[in-house]
Parts: sequence; C-alpha cells; structure tokens
Amino acid sequence: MKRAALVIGLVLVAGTVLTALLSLAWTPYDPLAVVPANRLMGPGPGHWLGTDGYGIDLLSRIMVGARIAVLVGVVAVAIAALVGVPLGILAGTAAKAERWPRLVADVVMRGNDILYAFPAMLLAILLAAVLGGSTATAMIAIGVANIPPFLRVARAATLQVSVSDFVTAARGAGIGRFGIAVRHVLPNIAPVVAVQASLAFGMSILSEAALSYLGLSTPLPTPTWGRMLNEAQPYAWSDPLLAVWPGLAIGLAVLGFNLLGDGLRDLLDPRLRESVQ
Amino acid sequence: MSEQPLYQVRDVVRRYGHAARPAVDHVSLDLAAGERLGIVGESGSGKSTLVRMMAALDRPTAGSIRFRDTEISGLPERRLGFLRASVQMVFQDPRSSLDPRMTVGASITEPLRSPLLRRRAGVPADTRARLEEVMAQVGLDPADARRFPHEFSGGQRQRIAIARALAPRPQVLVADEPVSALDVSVRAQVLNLLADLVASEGLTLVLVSHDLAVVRHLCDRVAVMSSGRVVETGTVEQVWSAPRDAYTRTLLAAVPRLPLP
Amino acid sequence: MPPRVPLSVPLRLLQRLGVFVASVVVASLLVFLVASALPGNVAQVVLGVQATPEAVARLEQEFGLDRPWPVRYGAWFAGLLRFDLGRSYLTGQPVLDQVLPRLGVTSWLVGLAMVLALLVAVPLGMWAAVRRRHADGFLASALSQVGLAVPSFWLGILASLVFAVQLGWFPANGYVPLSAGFGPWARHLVLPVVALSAVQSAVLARYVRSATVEVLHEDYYRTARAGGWRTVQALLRHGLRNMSLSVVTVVGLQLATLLAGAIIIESVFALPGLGRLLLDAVAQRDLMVVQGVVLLLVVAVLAINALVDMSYALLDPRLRIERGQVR
Amino acid sequence: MTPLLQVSDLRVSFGRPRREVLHGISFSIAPGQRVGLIGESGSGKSVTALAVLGLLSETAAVTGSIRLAVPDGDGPTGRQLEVTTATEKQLAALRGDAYSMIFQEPMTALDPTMKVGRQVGELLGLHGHRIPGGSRSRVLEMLREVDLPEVGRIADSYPHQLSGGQRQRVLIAMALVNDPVLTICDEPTTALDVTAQAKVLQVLDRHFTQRSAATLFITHDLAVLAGVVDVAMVMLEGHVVEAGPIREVLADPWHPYTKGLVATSRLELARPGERLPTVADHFDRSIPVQGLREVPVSWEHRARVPGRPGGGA
Repeated sequence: MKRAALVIGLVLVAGTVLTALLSLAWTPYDPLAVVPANRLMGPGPGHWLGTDGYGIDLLSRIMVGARIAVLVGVVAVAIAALVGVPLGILAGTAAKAERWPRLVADVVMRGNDILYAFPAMLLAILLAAVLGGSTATAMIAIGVANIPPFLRVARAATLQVSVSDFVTAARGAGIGRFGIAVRHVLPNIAPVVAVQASLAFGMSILSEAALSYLGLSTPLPTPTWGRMLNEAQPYAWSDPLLAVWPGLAIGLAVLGFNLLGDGLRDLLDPRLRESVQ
Repeated sequence: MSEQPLYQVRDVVRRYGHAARPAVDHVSLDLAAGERLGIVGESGSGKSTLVRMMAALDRPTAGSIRFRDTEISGLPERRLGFLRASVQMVFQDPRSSLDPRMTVGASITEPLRSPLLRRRAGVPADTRARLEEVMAQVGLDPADARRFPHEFSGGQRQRIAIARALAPRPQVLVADEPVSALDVSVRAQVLNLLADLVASEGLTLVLVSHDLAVVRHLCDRVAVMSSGRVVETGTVEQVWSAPRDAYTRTLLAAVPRLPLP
Repeated sequence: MPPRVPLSVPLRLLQRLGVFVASVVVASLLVFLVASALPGNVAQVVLGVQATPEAVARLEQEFGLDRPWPVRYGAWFAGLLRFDLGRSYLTGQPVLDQVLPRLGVTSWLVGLAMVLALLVAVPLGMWAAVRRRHADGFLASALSQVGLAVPSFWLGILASLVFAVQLGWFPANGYVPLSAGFGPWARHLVLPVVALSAVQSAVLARYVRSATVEVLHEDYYRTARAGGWRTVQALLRHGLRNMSLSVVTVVGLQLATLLAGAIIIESVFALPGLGRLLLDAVAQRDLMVVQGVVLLLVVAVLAINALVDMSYALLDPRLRIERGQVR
Repeated sequence: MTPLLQVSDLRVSFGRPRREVLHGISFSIAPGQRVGLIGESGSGKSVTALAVLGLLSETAAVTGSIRLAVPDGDGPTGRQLEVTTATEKQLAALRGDAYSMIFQEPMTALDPTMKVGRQVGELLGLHGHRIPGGSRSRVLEMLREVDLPEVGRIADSYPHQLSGGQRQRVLIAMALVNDPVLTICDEPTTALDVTAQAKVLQVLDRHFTQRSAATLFITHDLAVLAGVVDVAMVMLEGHVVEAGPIREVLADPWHPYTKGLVATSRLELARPGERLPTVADHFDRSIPVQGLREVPVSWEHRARVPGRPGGGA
C-alpha cells in the first residue's frame, strides 16, 4: 500500500514535469490564439477538454500552465533549500555549542520564527505592491516563504546527527567543523531534505495557483492554472467544466508531489524499517 | 613512573550549564607511557566526561590537562593535531560511532585523510595499505572495506571502530565502555582483541567500564569514580581483592556473578 | 536524586514576551524595507508612471517621503505604538479607519475555520492512525491526502457552484454583520468557512495522525496497555496530552497560512474583509495601506505563536523545570 | 494444577515477505514458578514476552497457542483464555491485573505529563479493586514496597524528576500493584547501573517470594538470571535450545551455545592477562540451529538456588 502511494506519486510528478517539457515544443493549439468562433466548446474530439470564453483550447492552456507551475516550483524550492539547509545545519551544529556560536544559532532560529509569520501570499502582496506581479515575484515570495520549514527540518536532523558518536569520532580523527558538516552531516540529513523538497514543491504549486488567481503572479497573456480558474468564474453557471479542469490539474500535480514526499519518508524512516526486526 | 608522565591531569573540573554539581569535580591523575589505566564508575560518575577531556573532545571548565608536557585544555582545534595523531578513542556503541552512510573503509581511513593528521610524522601515508593492515589486525576481511556498517554484526562493528582508532598508529588508546553495548556472547572476543592489540602495539590504554572484572583483565591500575570525584585509586589487584572505599565495595558487590561451579 | 533548580513560570513568560516584542520590531522593519525602501521612488510607484514631476514632488512633500528611510521608519514605528498605522497616500485617510470595520469579517472567517478544522481533524487524524492498517483508516488518510492537494479557492468556487448557484441554499457572495441577525450572518459565512477549513482540516489531520502514530510507538503507551487500558483508552488517557503539545505548535504555525487562505477566500466570495482591502490597495498601489495591513496580520500571527509557546509552560511539566535531563 | 501460562508451538513472523522470528516454541509456567528466558538480541525473547500478553504489533502474524489461566478474585477458576484469538477487551481485563509486565527502558516507559503516583493509582481503579483507606494510601504503600524513599514526594513527582532506577521501581510498583499471579520482566535491569540493578532485583525477588507469584524473566545476562529464577530456557535464533532447572543448566550445560555462554559469563575466573573464554570456543555459528520441539510442560518445581532467602510456593 505504501509502495503503491509512492508509485502513484512518481507517475503524477512525472506526468506534470513531462507535460511542462512537452509544452515547450508542442501544444495541440496555440495557447494564446483567440478564435471567437470556437468559444465555449465542450469537450470533444477536436478539443479534448473544450475551449474557453475566447475560444482557446483548454488542453493547450493547461499544458502551458504546467510549465509555469513547474518553473516556479523548481526556482522556489531551490531558493528555500539553498538558504534554509545551510542555515539549518549551522543552527543545528551550533545549538550545543557555547558562547557566540550558540548566540548565532539562537539569532538564526528567532529570525526563522519571524519568517514563519510571512506566508507566501503576504510576501507576494508586498512585492507585487511595489514591483507589480510577475513570475519572478511569485518565485521569490514562495521561495522565501518556504525557507523556514527547510531550516527547521535541516536543523532538527542536524541536531540528531550531531549527537551521534560518529561525529565525535570524526573530531577525534582530526576533521574540522566544515569537514564534518560536509562529510557526515549533509549525507545523513539528505533524505529528510529530499522529503521536504518534495512536499515544498507541492505547496509551491498551490501558492503559485493562488497568486495567479489573484493576478499577483505571471502577467497576461501567459496562461496559468490559477488565472484559468479566475477566468472560469464568470462562466460558473453555464460552463462549470471550465473551472474543473485547471483545478484537477493543480490537485493531481500537488497530490503527486505530496505522495512522493510521503513515500520517500516511509522508505527512509529507519524506525519503520527496523520495526520489523 | 620516575619519568615525566605522558598525561598529567590536575584539578580538572567540568561543569555543564547551570547543573547543580559539576560532572567532573577536581580530578587529578597521572598516566605513564605504556601504562594501562582503568576508570570504573556508574553512569553520571563523570568517567566518560573525564576521558573525553583527555582526548580533547570536551574542554574542562577549570584545571589543567598536559599531554607530553603540552597544556591541551585551551588549545584550538587546529593545534591539536599532535594529540589526535597520538590519542585515539573507541566509543561504547558502534551503531552510533560509525557513520551509517560511509563505507567501512572510508570510516577506518578517516583519521589518515584528515587535514590535521595527514603528513604528520608517524601517521601512515599509504592509506590503502594501512587500511588492509588494520582490518586484518582486528580480524576483518579487507575485502569488506566497501561495505556499509549495517551489513555487520555488533561485534564486527566494534572491530571496525577499533581498526579506525588504530589506523594513525596512536600511542594511547582510550576505550569508553567498549563492550557494554554488545551481546554477552561477543564481549569476551572484543576484550581479547583489545588485550592482544595493547600488547602487540605497546599501547598505553585508558579503559572506562562499570565492571571492575573487565578492567581487572586489561589494566594494571584503576581509578574508581563517583559523583565526579575519584574515590579510590590503586593497582587492580589491590582494589579488586581489598577495596578500601565504601562505594567501591558497594559497586563490587552489586555486579551479579554466576555461582561458582 | 540530583537537585534541580525550578525556573519560575513568570520569568519564562516574561522572557517569551521580550522575544515577541523584538520579533514585532524586526517584522515591522522587514515590512517597511520591502514596501518603502526598495530601490524606486515611493511617490512614483503610488502615482504611476504617467504622473507629472510636480505631482510626485507634492506627494513627497505632503508625506515626508523625501526624508531618508530610517527617519520615515522611525516615524511610522512611533505611530504604530499609538495604534496609528499611518495615512493612505491616495485618500489621506488613516489606515486604521479602513481596517477596523473589516477586522470582524476576517476574524470570524479565520476563527471559525480554525475551530471547524480542529473539530474535524483531531478525530479524523486519530482514527486514521489507529486504523492505519485497515481499509477505513486508509480511507481517512487518503481523504486528508486529497484535501491537502486541493486549492481552497477552487473548493470555494465549486462549493458556491453547487450550493449557491445550483441549489441556492446559501448566498454565493457578500457579508452581513452579526448585528443584522444571526441567521443571515451565518448563512453568508457557511460556504467561505467550510472552504477555508477543508484544506486546513486536511493539513491538521495529517499532523494529528503522525503525532498519534508516534504515541502508538511510545514506550509509555505500551506500558499503559500492559497495565490493562484498551487501545483507545490508552490513547485518550496518555496520548492526548502528549500529542496536544505538537498539535498546538502546528496550529500556531498554520495560522499564517490560514490568514493567507482567508485573503483569497474573501476574494472568491467577495467578503469585505482585510484581504479585500489588501488586494484593492495593491491594485491601487496604496503602499501605506498594504504596509499597515500586512504588518497587522504578521503581528497577529506572532502574537498567537507567543501565546502558544507560553501555554507550553502550563501543558508540559518538563518545561516547568529548568534544564531537566529530558531532551 | 492448571498452569498459569501454556504456550505451544508458538510461531511469530513479521513483514512481507513473511520472515519467521519464532520457530515453534512451547513451554508452560505453573503458579509460583519462576522461569527465565535467556538469549542474545534478535533471539526472539522479547517477541515471546510481548506475544504472551497479546501486545505484539498488528503486523505480527502469530500461530500456535498461548493460554492464560483466568482467575477471579478468589483464585483459579479453571477457565483459560486463548490469547491468539482473544479480543482486546478480554486481554485488557487480564493485563495489569492477574498478568503484568515490566519493560527494559524506564526512561521512556512512563507518561511524561502525569505524576507518577497517579499513574500507579489509576491502575487500581481500572481493574475495580476497592482499597480500604483509599487508593492514595495503597499507592504510597506500593511505592514503599519497592523501596523508594520519601514516597509522598515521589508520588507527586513527574517522571523526569526521578532517576532511571527510581523510574524503574515506579514501573515495578505499577506492575505489582494489583498483585498479579504472573509478571513478565523483559530485561528490567539492562538499562540500569549495577547498583540500581541490584536494588531492582532485590525488590522483585522479595515480592515474588512474599506473594508466591510466578515470573517469566527475560535477560541476556546469565548472572542476573541465576539469582532470580528456578528454571530457565535458552533461546537462540528463534528456537529454545536448552531448558531445565537453572542449577543444572549452569552446572552442566548441554547445548554448545549454552556451554559457551556459561564459560564467557565467568569473567572473574580468568586470571588477569589470560585469554578470556568465548562463546565461539564452544559453538560454531555456521551450523543451523535445531530447537527443542517440546520443553517439559511440567517442569519439576525444584528447590531454590541455595543462598537465596525464603521458600517456594
């Protein structure tokens, strides 16, 4: 059952990523071409998912939307991990120290707690108010807002690793702080970071959708899943399917990353593995 | 012990945070080269903290520890190379003392590859040759160097940890409860191995244990610790057969023994 | 027994209060720097690119925008201490006057959604944990897994589609204050609250589930069962209090995302709350309003988390003792 | 007399694909009898202990039979409960009352958020025992019985305020508070210091003697076992390889593994500097283990090990 969830997750994630890649080379129709004659066609052989109020093929728009979702996810998770993980390792290794390293660790953690109070939405609103909404604003806002969980996870895992005797043994073997962080801490916390990255990816797709629904992300005319939902709302009475497809796309992509993350966690959790013995 | 001792520990105190009493409380002792010293006590007696300070893995709050006439307690990590090359440690639980994501070979040769020990006189330069040598010495197949710790039993993992400690040809081996995390059925084998190595390599040994019978087997001299203080020292035979301190007597009586055959 | 020094609870609370105050200062600086000190002219941003230099100069003069940013921050922060969030660059109205009438909507929405989410999530998560090796427990897990993947605003759109547009049970949008009568007030809030809490229950249910699974693996749970408590009894008697610690933390941390969700749900259901105010201000580039409202929301989250931390001192006996040996 | 516990052909397996960790073991425990179970980690001794009270996780597949005698307030009723098919409700009624258990890890086995006195006391109410003078007095009496000092203060302490040895004695008080006929002790002293261990063993021995209670005592330390039990089983890789009165097992071990275990446990007999005897001297691990099919279902209830106080039931 656990394996099944992991496999479903992998399939959904692969589907999302491949769709995004495919959209770079090919979409069934031009995702921007307005064809008034074709507006609001239901699903059928020509347009599998139908067309929207401008007569644009929905499948094509969803494919391009996947591109934005994946792009924002990759950049946001990269920002969050590249900032959060090193700071987390720092805070984790210094937490047991004395004097100033301990102080640095404390300051980092307090800063992290403050950042927790800034969800991606608020950061994006702040940035959009000044710079205007764009894909970059969304990436930065979502990336920065995702730093705290990475930092927290990396710190907790580091704390766990640092009390192991093998870290003490490495010191006894003459390995310095940096060497220990790279050779012993990083490989041992990599699995939990991978899990967090997968879950954060799902969260970032949700955040991007919310931002673009509010018009705070990628500007017109590029189609995004969130904007498609926004555009579908006026047709809610007559053509409810317009709101169903993008929502399904978001749901399946996020579900995929979440299942993948959980599956990885189950696979890597030593307690679950050892409970058999 | 007419010569200058290898280790001189003077009035060492270690206090953690705001703890009501120090973990190590004004301990002084000498260790001569080639001597085999046992430190006996229960958990919380400060015995592990003391040897960790001797191995410069922890710092005293007060007092002095001199190794070969050099004060080590205030030295920064980068100037501890001479100590790290000469003093190596074996920990209690090999499940925790070996990095699960590092091959056995990489773990064993870690001291040889460290920036502090590499190219230091006396530390073997040929990493590969030394790896095979120490693995054979502790009774492991050198071909197993590419495997990971979880593929080995507890006793074998402790052998790996011992091989790592031997790798840089140390003069002093500090073993902190090296058999108490192992099954009774393999304890004697690891103790025999330690005894053989100490004899063949001419090592100076510091052995920490809660069981005087173990110490009696490997050491000549013993220090009994309780609540951070050394309550009794003497030759092993003297403490074993005629303990002077009341706590030592309690400790000896508390260890269950099989009825004589 | 080693002697321990008990730290007085008031001292611990005071310490946490200090951290809260410091956090508010840092957060306000952060908000101010992003909103007002990023490269670019504030007056230009507010008035738009077509504004004449004279108009820009007039605005700068009127609001003192020509002063260096530390001075402006100081003035703004001094105002905050008097509950003055500044004045709108566009209308000149105090921001607080715009905030106050909208506070109620958002508070009801967020508060009710959190309560509803807890009422659903705690039993659902525990059920999913206890029965995790059975079909029904798996179903409960799957349900929360799906809930986690669904955007709350999509759920809102679908819910209004079905229950407002098709069935006509509830109004599709708008808000009536409680003073206008409980019935109408509640009818307007049902769909937004349900939509907002659905995702939240999914998130919380997963935390409750993993916290419960953790308890099921604890030695003290096994002790309780060996003492004769049945599975569920042991869980309720010995697990609940231990779990509540981690769940309360998560509730505090989730508050920020709940507020973010409220902003978008207000937009879906056209509720006149803080989210609406914020988005309108963004559209009009009214930086002072944006800055004020964002800070208000952030401070609310920080305050709730400070309260959560303080409640620990009361919930967990280990924290009442300074530096106990327990990790 | 009906045995309290009757285990026959017990097999337990875990995981997928199924891996059998207990390969059909059989034994019984009579009222007042003290049975030891010795083995190294992974030998299946803890699995046996958990199986007896039906405390194995749901992932375990159990076959064979485990029967517990069901006593009422006055003594044996002649009824037996088949643990492998019993409901949680039936088992819960016996656990902590007629049958109790003590675990290895005292640091984590108590609820950290509840005062220890209450944790002991709630087990009294749970099994509906009316206590003259109220449960508080019974709790204090019980804490005194396990040799805890200042019982009033300890009862009002949280677990983290007590030392490991004190916590283990609280757990023992919990296990013994309802006067069980059989207590399963799963490595109760392994996590303790030797002086705390000596105290715990003394408390347990006194209780079993005074109440003529039976125990299934599990440990990896032969020396600990020798002081506590009358009869012993030796487990190896999920098999019982040797069983009999403890004195005979120690004096004349039959199985090579037992021979090695006895030899290696007499550390103090080896002269300093001399090579220590090891298990490997006697026993070759590469040879597949053959288990005893049937441990004598009624062990002769033998005289106690000389030198121990008190008499048998």
